[in-house]
This record gives sequence, structure tokens and C-alpha cells, in this order.
Amino acid sequence: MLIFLLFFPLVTGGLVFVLREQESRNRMLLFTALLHSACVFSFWKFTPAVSLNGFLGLDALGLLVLSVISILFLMVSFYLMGYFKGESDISHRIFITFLLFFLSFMTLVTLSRHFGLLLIGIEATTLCSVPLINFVKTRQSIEATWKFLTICLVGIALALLGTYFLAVSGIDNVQSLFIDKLLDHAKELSLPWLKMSVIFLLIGCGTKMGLAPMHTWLPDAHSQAPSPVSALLSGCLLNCAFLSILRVGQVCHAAGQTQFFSSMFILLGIISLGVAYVFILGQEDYKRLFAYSSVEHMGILAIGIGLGGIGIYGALLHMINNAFTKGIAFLVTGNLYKQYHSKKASEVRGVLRSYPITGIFLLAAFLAVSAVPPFGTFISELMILYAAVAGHHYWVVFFYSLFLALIFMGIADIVLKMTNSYESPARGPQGCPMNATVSQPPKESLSMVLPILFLIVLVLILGVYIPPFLDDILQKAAGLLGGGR
Amino acid sequence: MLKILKTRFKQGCRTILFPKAKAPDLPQRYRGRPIIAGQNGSIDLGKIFFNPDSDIVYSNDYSMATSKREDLVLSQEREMALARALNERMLKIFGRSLKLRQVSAGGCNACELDLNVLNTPVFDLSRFGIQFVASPRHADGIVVTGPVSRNMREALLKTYEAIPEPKLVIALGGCAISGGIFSDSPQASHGLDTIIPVDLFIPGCPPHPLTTLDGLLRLLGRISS
Amino acid sequence: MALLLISLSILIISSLLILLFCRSKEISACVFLWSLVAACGFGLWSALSVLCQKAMSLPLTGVDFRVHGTIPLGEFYIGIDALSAFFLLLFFILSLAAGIYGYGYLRDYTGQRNTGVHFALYHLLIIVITLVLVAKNAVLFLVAWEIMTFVSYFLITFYNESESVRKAGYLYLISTHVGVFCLLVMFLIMGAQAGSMNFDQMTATQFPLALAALLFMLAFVGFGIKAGFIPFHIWLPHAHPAAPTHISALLSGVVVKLGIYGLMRVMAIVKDFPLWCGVLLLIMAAISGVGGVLYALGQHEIKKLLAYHSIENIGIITLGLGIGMIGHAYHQETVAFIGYAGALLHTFNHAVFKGLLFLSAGSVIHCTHTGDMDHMGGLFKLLPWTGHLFLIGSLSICGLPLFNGFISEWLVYRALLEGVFHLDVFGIIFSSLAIVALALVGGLAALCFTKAFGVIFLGSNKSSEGHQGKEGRLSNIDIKEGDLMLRGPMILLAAICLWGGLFPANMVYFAFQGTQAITGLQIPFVLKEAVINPLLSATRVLSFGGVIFSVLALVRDFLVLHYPVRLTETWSCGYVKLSHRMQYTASSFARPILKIFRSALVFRVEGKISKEYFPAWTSLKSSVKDVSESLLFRPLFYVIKKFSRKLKWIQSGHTQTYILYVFLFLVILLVWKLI
Amino acid sequence: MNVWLDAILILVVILGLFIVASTRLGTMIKIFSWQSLLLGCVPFLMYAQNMEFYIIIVSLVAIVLRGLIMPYFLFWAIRHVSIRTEIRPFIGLGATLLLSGLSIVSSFLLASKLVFPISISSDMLIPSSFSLIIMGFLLLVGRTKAISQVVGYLVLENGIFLFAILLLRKMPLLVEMGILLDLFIAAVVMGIVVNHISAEFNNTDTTALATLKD
Amino acid sequence: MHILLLLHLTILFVFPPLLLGIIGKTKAFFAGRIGPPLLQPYFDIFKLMHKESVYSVTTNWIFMAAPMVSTAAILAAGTLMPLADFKPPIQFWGDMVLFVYLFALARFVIVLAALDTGSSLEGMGASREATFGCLSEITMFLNLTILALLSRSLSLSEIFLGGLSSSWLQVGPVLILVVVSFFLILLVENSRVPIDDPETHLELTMIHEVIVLDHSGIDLAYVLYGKAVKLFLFASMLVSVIITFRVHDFLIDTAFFFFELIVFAVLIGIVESTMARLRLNKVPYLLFSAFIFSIFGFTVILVRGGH
Repeated sequence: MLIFLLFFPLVTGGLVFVLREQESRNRMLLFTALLHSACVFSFWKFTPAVSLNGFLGLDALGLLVLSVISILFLMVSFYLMGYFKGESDISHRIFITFLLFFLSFMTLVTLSRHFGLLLIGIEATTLCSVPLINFVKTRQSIEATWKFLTICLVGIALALLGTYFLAVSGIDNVQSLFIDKLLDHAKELSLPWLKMSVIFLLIGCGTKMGLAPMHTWLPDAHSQAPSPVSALLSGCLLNCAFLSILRVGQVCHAAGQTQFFSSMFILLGIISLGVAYVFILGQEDYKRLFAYSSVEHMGILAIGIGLGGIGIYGALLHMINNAFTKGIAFLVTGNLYKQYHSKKASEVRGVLRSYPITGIFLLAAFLAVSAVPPFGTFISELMILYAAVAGHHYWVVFFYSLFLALIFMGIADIVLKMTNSYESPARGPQGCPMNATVSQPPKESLSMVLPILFLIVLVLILGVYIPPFLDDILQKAAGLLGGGR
Repeated sequence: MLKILKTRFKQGCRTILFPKAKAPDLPQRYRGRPIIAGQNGSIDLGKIFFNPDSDIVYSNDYSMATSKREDLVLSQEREMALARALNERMLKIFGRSLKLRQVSAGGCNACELDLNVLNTPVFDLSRFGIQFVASPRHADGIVVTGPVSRNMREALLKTYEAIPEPKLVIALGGCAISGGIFSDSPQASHGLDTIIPVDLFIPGCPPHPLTTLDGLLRLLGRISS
Repeated sequence: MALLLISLSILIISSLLILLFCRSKEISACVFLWSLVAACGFGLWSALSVLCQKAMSLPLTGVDFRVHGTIPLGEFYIGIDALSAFFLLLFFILSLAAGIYGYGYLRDYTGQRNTGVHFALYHLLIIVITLVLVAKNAVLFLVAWEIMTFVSYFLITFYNESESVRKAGYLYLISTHVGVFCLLVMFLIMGAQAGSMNFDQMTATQFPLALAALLFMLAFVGFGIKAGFIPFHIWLPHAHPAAPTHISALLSGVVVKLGIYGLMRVMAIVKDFPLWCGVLLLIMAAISGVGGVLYALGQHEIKKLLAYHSIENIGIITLGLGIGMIGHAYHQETVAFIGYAGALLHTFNHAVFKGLLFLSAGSVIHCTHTGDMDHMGGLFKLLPWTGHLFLIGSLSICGLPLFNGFISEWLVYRALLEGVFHLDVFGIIFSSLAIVALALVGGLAALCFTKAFGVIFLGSNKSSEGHQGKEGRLSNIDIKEGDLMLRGPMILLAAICLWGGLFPANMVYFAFQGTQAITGLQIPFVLKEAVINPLLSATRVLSFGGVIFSVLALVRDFLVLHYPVRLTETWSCGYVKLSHRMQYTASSFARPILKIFRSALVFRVEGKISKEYFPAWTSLKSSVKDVSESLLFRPLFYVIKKFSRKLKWIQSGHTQTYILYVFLFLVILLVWKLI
Repeated sequence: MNVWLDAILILVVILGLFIVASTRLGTMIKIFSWQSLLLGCVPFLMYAQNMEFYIIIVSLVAIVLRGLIMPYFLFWAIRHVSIRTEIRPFIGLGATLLLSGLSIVSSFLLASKLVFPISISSDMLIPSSFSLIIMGFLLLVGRTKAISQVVGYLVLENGIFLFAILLLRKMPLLVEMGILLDLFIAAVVMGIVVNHISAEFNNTDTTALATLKD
Repeated sequence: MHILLLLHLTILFVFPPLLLGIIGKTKAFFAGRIGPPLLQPYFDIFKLMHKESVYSVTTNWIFMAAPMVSTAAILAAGTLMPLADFKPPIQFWGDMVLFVYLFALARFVIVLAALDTGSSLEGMGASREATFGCLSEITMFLNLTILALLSRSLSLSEIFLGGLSSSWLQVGPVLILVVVSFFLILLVENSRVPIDDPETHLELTMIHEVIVLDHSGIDLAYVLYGKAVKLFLFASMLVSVIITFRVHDFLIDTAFFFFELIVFAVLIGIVESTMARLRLNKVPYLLFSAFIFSIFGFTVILVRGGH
């Protein structure tokens, strides 16, 4: 069953490459996404058997990340129906195929029970996201792709070295990189090699996850890639990297080194919050703004896991919320770019007045990103803060609140300027887009609106009420890492 | 504090007991009411300047204030009709408390100076309940000095209008009564009574404080002629 | 409790209905009006029923409504106790008045903004504030608190075409959101200490003194930003002029009071604080009171003036709280009871008369199309209703005897004086300083409101285009009084002011009910008598004054028979060309007092005085700079922005440097962790 | 037997030094291919006595991929882009040499601290792999040309492969092959991107690639 | 009991203008002139009642009601003040706050009336009156707190009817400080010479005269009467602080009380005759010095622990 889930997107990817016109390609993409989500949700009912002699398996953590990926991928594919209306040339065919490859490799990452295979999965996702970023062939996008490629490959090389150290640490007794075997014999792993491997894996996967010192590729890649791709990148890819770090965390927890692991992770989290604040305050480009807010939220996840206890439960919940929030944010930027044709925030004015629906969604994105109550992000950040307070990490509490407040200031300054109308009468109706020559602004097409609405509803539900089945999956997943409510 | 008390006791009370006791005799140089020499000569107190080098002979009599303009004209046959007291109702009101508002409508300020002397300890106007106040609204009457120049005319009328009924008007000094020295200048008006009804005319240029005091007391019925 | 739920459901349904019909103005407006009246009616009924229980039959916490496990980490647990009932009372009265006023105010609004959405947001704000007041669970409290912040942001920026409104909205959002983080940390510390996020368990646990001090500081900063204590008040003077009138009335009447409610709730939970907390609160209250009113004196714009006055009244309220805490710390329960009761009653009174003042100021601005006081004057004849209501409002805000302001200020004085009697030397010093501060605040408030009322309504109209007709009527400005919708709520509020002033007994009784909820102790009946009886005899003195007044009036009428009243021009030393520009304006009226406090207020008078013989055109402007805003927060924001701009070189664009970061961090981690 | 092994390892490190020191891209790629070939035959020496089938396959594939196909591909890329030399690297040649010397010393120190759980044939292997890794980093950080960065990355991969040889017996074949495959695809994609850059910027100087900044 | 009540009210209503007369007489004596008769204030009020009222065009009902409201408020405050030996008609715990606030109400309404006329002079008077009023209120409250602390009671009647007798012995010198500060406040509140000269004609220098510039007839009468009552209340308050000796015999005490008042009025007259008027921007310093006196007194009492 897992193998089918893994290879099915590859097959349709190849098929799509052959198809002639764009319309059927979109439908095929949508069909695959639907099928993928159907399988994933069936896993919620009955957990699938381990297959491919132990290489592929699904535990609570994997299921969480997988379902997030499938939901987001379904929304993005639905969004693409509207996004690519009318254009169809060779680059679209490559785009759709690599998109499907991207889905299958991400599924590989979530399913793999073997560190080596996990690493291959991450390497594959990186490589096949290169053409996705490079879709619009401008100077900046090529530069972004080059940076993305070099930094990520360096990261993965370090992760590879980390895996080898892990193998070396268990060379005399475990002799294998299967997660389950490692967890059983975690105690006997040789300590120095384990520590070396944890550090290298943390740095390697941290680069992929966009944590602070290694985050430099993220703003460029996400702001240059087309919006649906950046939604996928920040929604799913970062989560896969986060999952790989959680696997390392599992091993550490089993080996009794939680303190060693969590202190580093909290440091990384705090640094990413600090860096995110520095670049969000006074940011000019609204896509880069949301990219830096992904760095910020990854920092929050890191802090959550590092704090342990309810913090881990909060971090996992925050991972889900953050994925959907980033989905909303980047799809809205896609709409904005389609209407205002400019990435500079100063040229986008009066969105609420001229495009009410996009305006409301932009506000919803802003509220969700800055963790305002009705949205789920507030609850998860509250849990993380609770863990910090309960654990008497008063320094973490101080920096956490300070940076979140400053980041809120930065984002509010830009987004509110975009939504509020502009009174200069020089340009037609108030707030009418500056450089749009079209007299009557185009009506927002339905297919670009519905996915965002669905995501907003999801995040709102998570803000008010956590369904029991999600609650015990989160509890089980947190249990794996030694946390839980 | 003690020094003030010492000088006070040394000085003693300076107020002259005028209406009861006789007024202090004025120096020789004082030019009081003129004496009509010839048979048919008539002198209009409102117009003359009381200057020493004119051929008029002045007596030492200070009481010259009259209620009507024509009484100011002295002639052989008519006895000088001095100011009469107000009617019964007005006296009941102003008998013990009369607040006056001084309006200087042009002129050389000599009348104002002598009017001011009344507040000094010697004459002490306040013992009769008469007081000069700042606002016409608090006042019962206005004392006009100077030939009501064209600029001051409107202000005078405004002040007159601002005073609540029942009110008095006192014309002080030659200029107010008949335009005085300035009577031939186009700016000056020829006498206050041409503008507003006047209740008391006090001739003199400037009228001696005693004349003014005497006029006021007659008006209030404190002195009966 | 059932009644409250009914009113909440009415509000929810009606807000959805309004959103449905938001395209057509009439339907949405009338749905808004009727649902508002119904909901507020039920709300008031429920609040009064809790407040009026004679015997303490019901448990102190009143009836609760609980839905388990809804909000993660917390739960949807609401209940009315005397304290929240008291605040619900003032909240529903004011929201009813502001809502009706808003309905009338926006009826002839021709701008592009959609009034339907505005009304729906108004309902949402009412729902959320009710939730804040009745929340018995910390998470629910925080969720409602944040939603309120954002909903009120959207209401404030209704006219967001103009730049200043947007800036004000942004400043409001930032400062309140920063405040929320302190609240977050505070509630979480309380929750961690108590083991559960429900207020009941928190009240049961015993907090060590050191932790109580930390909680107090967090509560002080978090709620202080919302309430508007002096150093944190910078958003208030910007938000009030920006918001439409009924919103700024609601803002200053209720939203600011939630800060006070929060502070009281924390006091109810963490029962005993160290002494220095009470003293700090007292000092900050005095500073806020005096500072607020001094800044108000320097303002030229009505709504800014009223905004600063909210800060002053918050200062008075916290004086009561401060002396209450000090009394509690000294275990002098009488001082604590009267202090809290005074604070509670002044909260109610301030909500009522501040709402009245804002609504009347709003209708003045609505008619004269300008907020600047120096362009008004002589409006008493043109707007008689608004004039009289503004007069009642200003009389009660200055705490003058006939109105409700006096009763609550009297209670605070009584608490301070009791403090002077019962506390030790240290306590006496602080309570007597508080008395002096309160007296100064009362005096300055009287000065400020004579200025406001005199400059706006009395004298002759100072705006250049209105020339002074002979009989004082302004012929060419089409000023007409608002219709019943505008006047109705104002009359309701004025009636409450008067009723509160003349029959204070039951309002004081409600305040004592609220105090019992704060302290959790039963107030002895003799103390209630010892407070209510003096007030009754005070009203006897006022009635005696009324008798004398009527006697004097009769004498006057009898005497006027002789002479009919005569009208002439104002007496101005006979100056012929009497022009309306010779009157005392707002700045000249306040100049003597501002000169005395000029160093504290950065009071500046700019303008060029022409030196030549023949006077040419010249201008003079006096201004007061808000010290805490211009010297503390603006530079702080500037430094943060500059600091973050300096750090931008991290993202320098070169791939090589990026890889160097990765490598260096790897080395750092290796060194840190392995050696 | 391990004498030969130590010799080859030292030779590999020296070749690494040569790569770091050279400025011409052509020579860099040639030396790189020699280095990969030598690396390819290290496993034969190490597990001479108990040779398994898959060890042979892995090392053969490594030799073919790293030694022949990738250099050929890089030469194609250079011809396509027609740049020959690295004119102004970020860190001067002298400095890079010094740093790589320092790296060799530090990797030997680091290796001495890390005791290997089981006995291995030559204790030189770990330090040499670490030094190769650090040299790869130096190339990545120090050079401006895109091609030289690719070579730097490949040297880094060689170091990691050297370390992987230790685990050959224990590690399942599948993973080993997968990693090699990934490496190959990485090189191909980098090549494609490089010619995109050359097409767009008509030189592969990464200093031009610095417009995206805050 | 009713007789005492009636007597208290008659004294309150009838006696006050006489004080002004006495002050006028003392000033005349010092100036070496006879001066206005003692009953001059009564004559003035009587005359004003028979005068017409002239109102400015810009005024409305506030202008007419203001004098009445202020006089009524002051008289109402009078009912709280104990005179001679008998208790005031109404007394309750904490009535000193109402006492001060009634004066504040009187001042509030007069200032509003002044602004109503819309003339620059009245505005000037209004702003000065309000400024000095609120500065003097602080010292008033502090003094009353000190007296309350000393006599352990919050009701005016107990404070002034013997509450302080014992404290003169314990903290005598300090009480003098408080009395001096009270005296300065009296001078400011009732616009006596060092602060404001009632007889001046130069509008720019006046405070209390210029505020009623536009009042005429019956309104002016009420204002003058109100001022007289206010002076009377302050004087009786100060007197009952200074001399706390009571014989508890009705006639003797009342006579002695009148005598004390007359002496006090003479004292005010003396102060007015010997001091020149302060420059206007020096007046706040006078108020601050009064405040400092009471603060100084308060600290000594606290340190000494007199209470």
C-alpha cells in the first residue's frame, strides 16, 4: 500500500509529460492529488503494514507530516487550475511533472524508516524542486536557484556525514540505520560518535529546514519561486526537514541525551527568531516578508521541541497550523501578484477597497501569521510559551515574547499599509492598483479563492477546537519524543 | 508695621468734616464764583475759563454746581440756583451708596486730577458711600470730563448705554459743559447735554474739589441750599 | 446567566444577518438597532439580577456556564460574579447609548465605507467584550481580549482614507498587542502555579510573595497599556480623535475600563501583594492623574482633550485601587473596602459621563466639521441640547457636588482619609500625598472643563466665516441640532449622571457588591451604613442649597419686575470695533497654569511677534509635547529600526558567505558541545 | 598491505592540496578525476582478504562515476561556457593553501580524539577524509567561478565517500548506491544551472549573483 | 434645638457683609481718613437690588443663573460650618470634602458666567481665578487633613468644636504653621490685597473684580453677598482653629465669637493696609509657600507622633 502511494505520483508524472494540452495536465495533477489524500486519510483509519522489508513504515509523526503535505498539495493543485489558465508551453509540462516527483519524494521522506533512505528522499526533493523554483526564467530566479542548490547540497552533504557517524556509533552492536533498531539499542551507541552525528545531522537538516544561521537561501528561493511553489516549499518541504530532525531527536531521547539535543535546538530557535525580526522590520518585498516569517515559525517549532513536555505537543500542533498559514499567505501573494504585477509592498495599496476578497484573505493571512486568537497559531504558541514558563526558562520567555512582538510590529506595518486604502485622488478610484492599466480590475477567479478559504477554515477550526482523533495522534507523536500534554 | 502706626498717630485723621463743619477757607488766589459788576452783564459759568488775567472779579465762594444748564448763566437779577437734590425715589436708592464711572472724553486731564483728589484722605469721598468703580455695569452714574471729541463720542454712548437704570450723568468742568477751550474746534462737541441728558453741571476749569464735592452732596441731599 | 446567553445569541444572529444584508444600508441599520436594544436589555437584566441579590444566597461566583474541552489548553467556562456583573452593567448601558448614537450618526454617511460591515463589527465587539468580562478561564480571557483588540482596530480605522487615522490605528494595534504578551506570560505563570487555567483554581492557590510581585508588575504593564497609565498611554490621544464618535465613546467608556477590570481580577486571584506594589500603583495613579489632566489642558482638539481626561480619570480609579491594596497589605480591611468601592463606582461614573462627553463632542464636530476648539464658540444658542448635555457631563467629570462624579470622588477621598487615620507613618505619608494629588486633579479638571465648555459653547463664534449677527445668531453656518437618535442616548446618560449624583445609595451598594467579589470577604453591614449615611446627609445639604437657590430666584424675579431686562453689547472698555477674535481661546485660557508646569509639559509658545510700528499679520501657537511619547517611545522605535537596518548585511547576497555561515556555526557547535 | 593503503591516502590528500592550489579549471578537474580513481581502489586494498561481491560493484561504480563521467561532463560544461581561469578568487591562493594545511593538522587532532569502536585497517583514513571535507569547503567558500564551486562540492563528496568506505561491509548496498546516484544527479543539475547562468550572465562569475539581498 | 438652628442660619445670612465693612473701616483708619460707614456693604447690596439688570447679547441663562448658584452653594457650605459653640445644622463623617467641593462648584459656575460674555477681560479674569483656585484647593485639603488627623475626626463640627483643644498643647508651634497657611489660602480665595485689590480700576491687574465686570443689578448683589459669606466662613473656620476655648455657655460664647470675628476682620484690614499688591506671576509662589508650610507642619506632626 505504501509502495503504491510512493510510486503512483512518479508514474502520473511521466504520463503528464506526454499529455498534449494543459487542461488535461491540470486535471491529471488534481486527480493524483485527490488520490494521494484519499490514501493518506485511509491511513488514519487503519495503520498500513511496514513494507519493502522494513524500509517504509508509518508512525504517528510520519502520518502527521504526510497528511499535512497531502492536504496542502491538494489545495495547491486546485489553485494551479486557476493560476495557469490559458498559458501552456513546454515549461508547464516540466513544471507539472517535477511537481508530481516532488510529491512522491516528500512522501518517501515521511515514510522512510531508515536514515539513509530518509537522506536520499531529502536530496531528491531538493533536486526536483530546482526546476520548480526556476520556472520563471529571470535573472533573480536563476540566482535564487543557484543559492538554493549550493547551500542545500552542502547541507545534505553534512547530513550524509552525520548519518555515517550515526552508523559508526552503532557499528559494533546495532550495525544498521533502521530507526526501530536504533531506538531499541539506543543506550549502547558510543557517545562521542552519537554526539558528532547529532550535531552534523542537526546542521544538515537545519539548513534544509531554514533555521537561523543556515536560512540564507530561504528568502531568495521563496520570493523568486512562483507563489504556489513557495507555498509548497514553505508548507511541506520545511516540515519534511523538521521531521528528519525529529527522527534524530527520537534517537537522542532514546539514548538519554535529550538535554544535549534540546539546548542546541532552543539556541537555533532563538537565533532564527532574532534573524527573522531583523529582516522583517522595514521589509520592502511582501513575499520575502512571508518567507522570513517561515524562518520565524521554524524557530518557534525548534524552541517548542527544545522545551519538551507540552512544548513538543504545541510544536507539532504549530507545525500543522504553520503549514496551512504559509499556504494561505503565499497563495494570497499569488493573487496579489496576478493583480498588481509587482512584488514591492509600497506599490500595492487599497487591496480591501479594490479586491475585497483578496483583501480579507490578506488580513486573514496577516492575523494567522502573527498568531491572533481565532487562528490556531495562537493556541500552539500559547502552549509553547506555557512550556517555557512551566520549565522556568525565563530567558527563553523574554526573548520569545520580545521577538514575536517586534515581528508583529514589522508585519503589521507593511500589511496594514497594503490593505488600507490610499487617498491620493490622482489614480482613479481610491486604492486602485497603481500600474494596472485595466480600467475595471479583473474579478478574482473562483478556483484561486476556494483553496485559500478552505485553508482559512481549517486554521480557524484548529484555533477553537482540536478534534479528538487529531488530539490522540498528537499525543502519540509527542510521546515518541518524550513530551505530551 | 509699627512705623506705619507711629506715623498714623502723628498724622491723626486728616479728613475735613466738611458738610457738618464749615469748609476750610480757601487761599486768596482761589478764583471762585465771579461777582457781577455791571447792571446788565451776564456771565456763563460754563463758558468762562476762570483765568486770572480776564477782567472778571472772582469771589471766594466755591459752590457753583447747578442742576440745569441755564442756571449757570449768572446775571444781576437772578439769584444763583445751586444744584437741587434728586427726587425722592432716586434719593432712597442712591442716598447711601453711589457708584460713579469716570469717562474722560478728550480734554487736558486737569478735571480728572482734581476729581482724583476727592479720594484722598482730606476729602474722603467714600465716607458718603460714593465710590469710583471700574465697570459701567456696576456704576450708577458717569462723570464726564473733557469736550466729547468725535472719536470718544461713540465710546461715551456705549458706556452710557452700559449703565443700568436709574442712572445719573455729571458733566465736570467747562469743557464737558460747553466744549470749553476747545469749543471752536470741529472735533469737539458743544456741551455734554447735546449728547446725553445731564443731571449735574459742575463748572470750573478745572473745578475745585470742594465745588465738585459740594455739587455731589447737594445732589444727594446732604447739603440743602 | 441564561439571560446573558440569550443576549449573546441575539447578538451573534443579528451580526450574521447584518453581514448578509450589508449591501443595503436601511435593513442592516434597523436590524442592528433592534438587536442592539434587545441584547442590551437582556444583558442589563442579567447584570442587575446578580447585583441585586440581597442575601449572599448564591455562591459568590454566581451561576456558571461551562463547556468542557472546547478551547485547547483551556475551556469555554464563563460565569458572572458581582465584579463582572458590575462591569457588565456599565458596559451594556454605554454600548446601548453608543450604538443608538452610531445608528443616527451613520444614517446620513455618504462615504464609500460599508456601514453594514461596521455595524456587524460593532456587534462582534460587544460579544467579545462580554466574553472578556464573564470569562472564568485564562485562555478564553486571552482569546477574547485579542479579538477585541483587533475588532476595535477595524472599528477605529473606519475613516481610514486619512493618514492620521491609519497611523493612530497602527499605534493602537502595536501597543495593545505588546501589552498582550505581558498578559500571556502572567496568566501562564498563574496557570503553571495553580495547575489549571480556571480562575477558581487560581484563586484557591496561595502565591508566594515574590511571585505575586512579578505577577503584579506584568499585570501592571499589560493592563496598564490598555487602561492608559501615563508612560504607556501614547495610543490613547491618537486613537480617540481618529475613531468615529460612537466608537471613541465606547473606546474610552468601556475598552479602557477592561484594563481596570483585568487589574481587579488579578487582585481577586492573587489576594495578597507585597506593600510596595500598592505604593507603586498609588504613585503611578497620581502621576497618570496629574499628567493626564495637565496634557489635557494643553490640547486644542476636543477629542484629544477628552482622551487625556480618560487617562486622568483612570488615575483617580487607580488611586482607589492603590489605597485599597495598601490597606489590604496593612490588614486594614475598612480602607481596602472603601478604596475598592470608590474605584469601582468611579469606573461606572467615568464610563457614563465620559461617554456623554464624547457623544456631545461628536455631535459638535458633526455640525461644525472641525475638531479644533479655537474655531468654535457661541454654540450654546445653536445647539441647546448638546450644550446642556455637555454642561452636565463636564459638571459631573469635575466631581462637582450635584452629579455622580462627586459621589465616587468622595468615596476615594473617604478611603484616603481612612488611610490617614488607620495606617502607620509610612501609610499616612502616601495617603496624604494621594489626597493632595486628587485635590490637584480635581482642581485642574474643573479648570480644563471650564475651558472646554466655555470656549466651545459660550461667548461668540470664533470661526472666521461665521460673522456675528446683531442678535448673536450665526447666520451663514447651517448648524442644526441632531435628531432624536443622536440626542436620545445623550439624554439617557445625562439622566444616569444626575440620578447617580442625587440618589447614590444603590450605586454605592452595587459597588460594595463588586468589592466583595474582589476581596472575597463579607463587608460588615455597619461599614456599609457608615458610608451610605454620610452620602444621604450630603444630599440633604444639596437640597438645602436648592431651597436657597429657589429663594434667590424668587427674589430676583420679584425685583426684575421693576426694570425689564435690557440687552446691550458686552462691555469691553468702550472699544469700538469689538470682534469675536478678542475672546479668550483655549490656549490663552490655559496659559497661566501651563506656565507654572511648563518644565514637566514641554510647553512651548511659538510664533513671530512683529516688531515694526504698524502691526503686520502675525501668528502665535502654543503646544504641549507629550513627554512620554516624544522622549521615550518615538526614540525607542527609531533605535530599533536603525539597529535592525544596520544588521541587514547578514543577507549580503554572496553565496560564499552563506556557506561560510554554515561552516562557522558547525565549528561553534562542535567546540561548544564536544569540548 | 596497509602500507600501500597509507600511501594512497597521503597521495589523495596531496592531490587535494593541488586542486586547492590550482587556478585553472581544466587542471582542477583533471586532478579531481585522478583523485577519484585512487579513491576508487582504496576499498580493494582495505578488504583485500574478505572481499564481497557488492564491495566490488560499489567501488567500480564509484570509479566510473567519479573518475570518468563527471570530469567528462565538467569538461563539456567548461567548453560550453568557455572560461578557463579563475582570476580573482575570494580568498587568495596563499591563504587557501595555509588554511588547507591548517585543516589537515586539525583533522588529525580531531581524529586522534575520536576512538573508532572497531579496529580498522588504517588509522590514517579518518583524518584524511576530514581534511578532504574541509578542503572541499575551502574551495566552495573561496572561489568565485561556478564551475570551481562544483569541483569544491565534488571534493567534499570524495571526502565523505572516503569515510563511507569504512562502513562498506556493514552498510546495505542499496543505500550506498542511492547516495552515489544522488551525487551524480546533483552534479548534472549543477551543470545545467551553470549553463543557464552562463547563458543569462554571459560569465559564471558568482559575484554577479549578488543582487538578491535585503 | 430649632432655636439654635435658626440662630445659626440668621448669623450665617446676616452677619457676613459686616466683616467687609470692618475691613474697609480699618483700611480707612490706617489711611488716615474716615472711610465708608460700617454698613456700606449692606447699602451697596440694598442699592443694587433696586437696579436694572443689563445683559450682554452673547449671554444665555448660565450668566443669569451663575450668581444664584454660586451664592446658594456657598450658603449650603455654610450649613456645614460650626459657629461659636453650637453644632451646624447638618454634619456627617467626611463633610469637609463636600465643604471644599461646594466652593469649587461656586467658582466653576462663576468662571463659566465670565466666559459666557465673550469679552477678553472676563476671560482673563476667569482663567486667573480658575488657576489660583485649583492651586489653593491643594493646600486647603492638606490643612483639613492635618486638622482631621489631629482631632481624630472627619466631620467639621468635631474638628472645630474642641477637637483641637488638646493638640495646641502637644503640637502648638506646628499648628501655627498650619494657621498661617490657612490664612494665606483665605487671602487668595477671598481676593484680599496681597493677591488682588478690590478697589483697583486697571482691568488688566484685577482677578475677582474683572470676572464680574458684566454683572449688574441683582446678579452683582448676589455675587457680592456670596463673597461676603465666603469670607465669613473662612474667617470663622480660622477663628475656631485659633481659639478653641469654650465656656459652653450660649450667650457668652456667641458674643465672644463675634468679638473674635471682628478682631480677625481688623487683622485682615491691617494686613491689607500694610502690604502692597503682589505681581501677578508671584502669586503662585505665595501659594506654594502656603503649601510648603502645611507640608512642613505635617511632617513635624508625623515625626513627633502627636496624633
